[in-house]
Amino acid sequence: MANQIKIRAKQKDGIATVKCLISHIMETGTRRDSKTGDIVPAHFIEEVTLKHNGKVVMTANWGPAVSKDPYLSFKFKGAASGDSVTISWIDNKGESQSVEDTIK
Amino acid sequence: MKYLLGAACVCIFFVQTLQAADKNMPGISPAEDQKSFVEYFSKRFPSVPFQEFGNGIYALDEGQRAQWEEIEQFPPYEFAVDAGKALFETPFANGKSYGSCFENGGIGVRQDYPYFDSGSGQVKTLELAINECRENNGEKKLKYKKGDIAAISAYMAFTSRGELLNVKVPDEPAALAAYQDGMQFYYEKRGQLNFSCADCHVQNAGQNIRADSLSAALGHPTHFPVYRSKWGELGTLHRRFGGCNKNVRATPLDAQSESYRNLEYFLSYMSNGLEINGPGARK
Amino acid sequence: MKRRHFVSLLSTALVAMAVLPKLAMAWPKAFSETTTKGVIAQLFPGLKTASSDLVTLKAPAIAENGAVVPVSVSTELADVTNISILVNENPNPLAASFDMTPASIPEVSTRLKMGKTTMVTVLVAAGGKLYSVEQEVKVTIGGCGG
Amino acid sequence: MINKHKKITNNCLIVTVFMTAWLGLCGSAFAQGENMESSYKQTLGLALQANEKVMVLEHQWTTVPVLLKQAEDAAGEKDFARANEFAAEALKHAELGIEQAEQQGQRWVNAVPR
Repeated sequence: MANQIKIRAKQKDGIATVKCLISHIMETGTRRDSKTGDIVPAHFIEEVTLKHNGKVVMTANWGPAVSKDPYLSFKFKGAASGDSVTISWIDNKGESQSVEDTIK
Repeated sequence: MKYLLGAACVCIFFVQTLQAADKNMPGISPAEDQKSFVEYFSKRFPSVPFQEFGNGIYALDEGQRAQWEEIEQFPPYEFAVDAGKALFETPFANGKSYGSCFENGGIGVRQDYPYFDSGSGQVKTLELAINECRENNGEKKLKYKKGDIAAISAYMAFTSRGELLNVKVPDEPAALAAYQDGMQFYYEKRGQLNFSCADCHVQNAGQNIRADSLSAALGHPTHFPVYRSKWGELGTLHRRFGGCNKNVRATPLDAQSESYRNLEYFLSYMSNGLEINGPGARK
Repeated sequence: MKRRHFVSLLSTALVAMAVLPKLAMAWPKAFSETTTKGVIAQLFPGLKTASSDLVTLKAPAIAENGAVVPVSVSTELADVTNISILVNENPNPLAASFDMTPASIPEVSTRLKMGKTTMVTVLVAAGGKLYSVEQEVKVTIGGCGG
Repeated sequence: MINKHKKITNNCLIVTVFMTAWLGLCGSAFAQGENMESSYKQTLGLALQANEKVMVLEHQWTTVPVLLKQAEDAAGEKDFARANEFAAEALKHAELGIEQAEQQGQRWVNAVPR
């Protein structure tokens, strides 16, 4: 399945709660293929950035210990309904993705 | 003459079924079986409300429930539901789509599966119906355990959430025979470990098997297909049947084999009245 | 003017990251460390950890599957600049490290892999100091399937 | 008196058993090779037959295909004594599966909650 990001962002009293789910294999690089016995190369998200109206509010660095199809929930101040939130990630192979959504 | 022969066949079949049943029990009564089945679990777990059984082990174990609720905040099967919707709505080469094969365009119909198809004399599961739909429209069959078929099934279940499972066993010999065949499969010990499905999920539901806890049979089919953390992806009920069989060291049967379809038929009938809550997230 | 300068720097950095992901080196070395001590030394050189009642770690006592363990961290500490989560028994303990900004509310939830029964350590950097809490998560093997 | 008699009988038995075993050992040592191969083939035939039956009954144990594979591998290395052991084990597990199927065909009803 193609890599995807799903975002749910809502705000209450100016405090935004952003939940996101990223479709990513998060391969540790230590697992062996059950059929060939070869080590499956590491492939995981290294950095996730959360932006509010274009401004970075949080940067996360991840290792391969974050579960497959990673989940992240985060909160920040100064949000209003209709504001934009952007989640972007870059993985160790240099692949990246970015998705924008509006706060409800 | 043809009719006579047909009727004779049916009669013989009927008598055979009755004889088989006679040897063991007073008669086949799915309704009574279900009543005893539900009573058994409500006595075993008096504090668990009926609808909760659809949540499997999470109805019985608080610690695991908390983790499951955390995962349900944003469950990993959502990607599969989206993918399933896209597949479901994409027309076949002939211009038709899945919706044309199902009642109500395939939306909110999960609760009526599996059903007994008198015409073919077989139990039809949702996955079987999906593939028949493809074949009737000139498309290739999909593999039954995971991937596209699980995604389509997940989307169809998702549109049926909250509907009550409503599996019917018509009062005809072949349907009763299929039901009883599934029932026998459920209670028969198999594999080198000599365990039946029921040994774990009826008699020992809520107990631990090594470090793992056993869910109750009641409610098992309501939440499939499931995204299992162990699989890291979505899988169908028959994939899970195979896994359970393997666990007791019995060779799994093919997904959608007659025996597994009959098993699903029995198991689903036992859970009648529970809400469809698929797709689910499980460990 | 100052702000603008900062923004342009930031965008340059972003462009560099996009074009040359290898050069970005945004991924801290701490992820390669094999001990919690090593991680702390890399991430917060010179800081000593103090345990704190103001940091809350929510993780299951028994993980139902080590591949997906929900973990939440929140704190009432002020001026939080970083929250890091370590799974002590993993080959590389550092699992995730969240850099906060003044707009952040120090509250994160994620799901982590744990290879075996382990202590989970949370580090919170706030106001130039380092706080930590720990909790054990039991990771058992699966059912009959092992 | 009676006891003594018994003892003698026992001794006789033991001697006979030893003799037979010894003769058997010598025999197998002499006849090894072709004899072993043919008895392996015979056992394998029986195991495959029983396996077919247990598969029809849908009661095959996962151990059977593994043992059959091990038997064939050993035979491939011309180790027919080992091959025969694996085939015999496969036969046993297939037969137990058949017995399980037949027994459970009757007993399953007792497990149904009433």
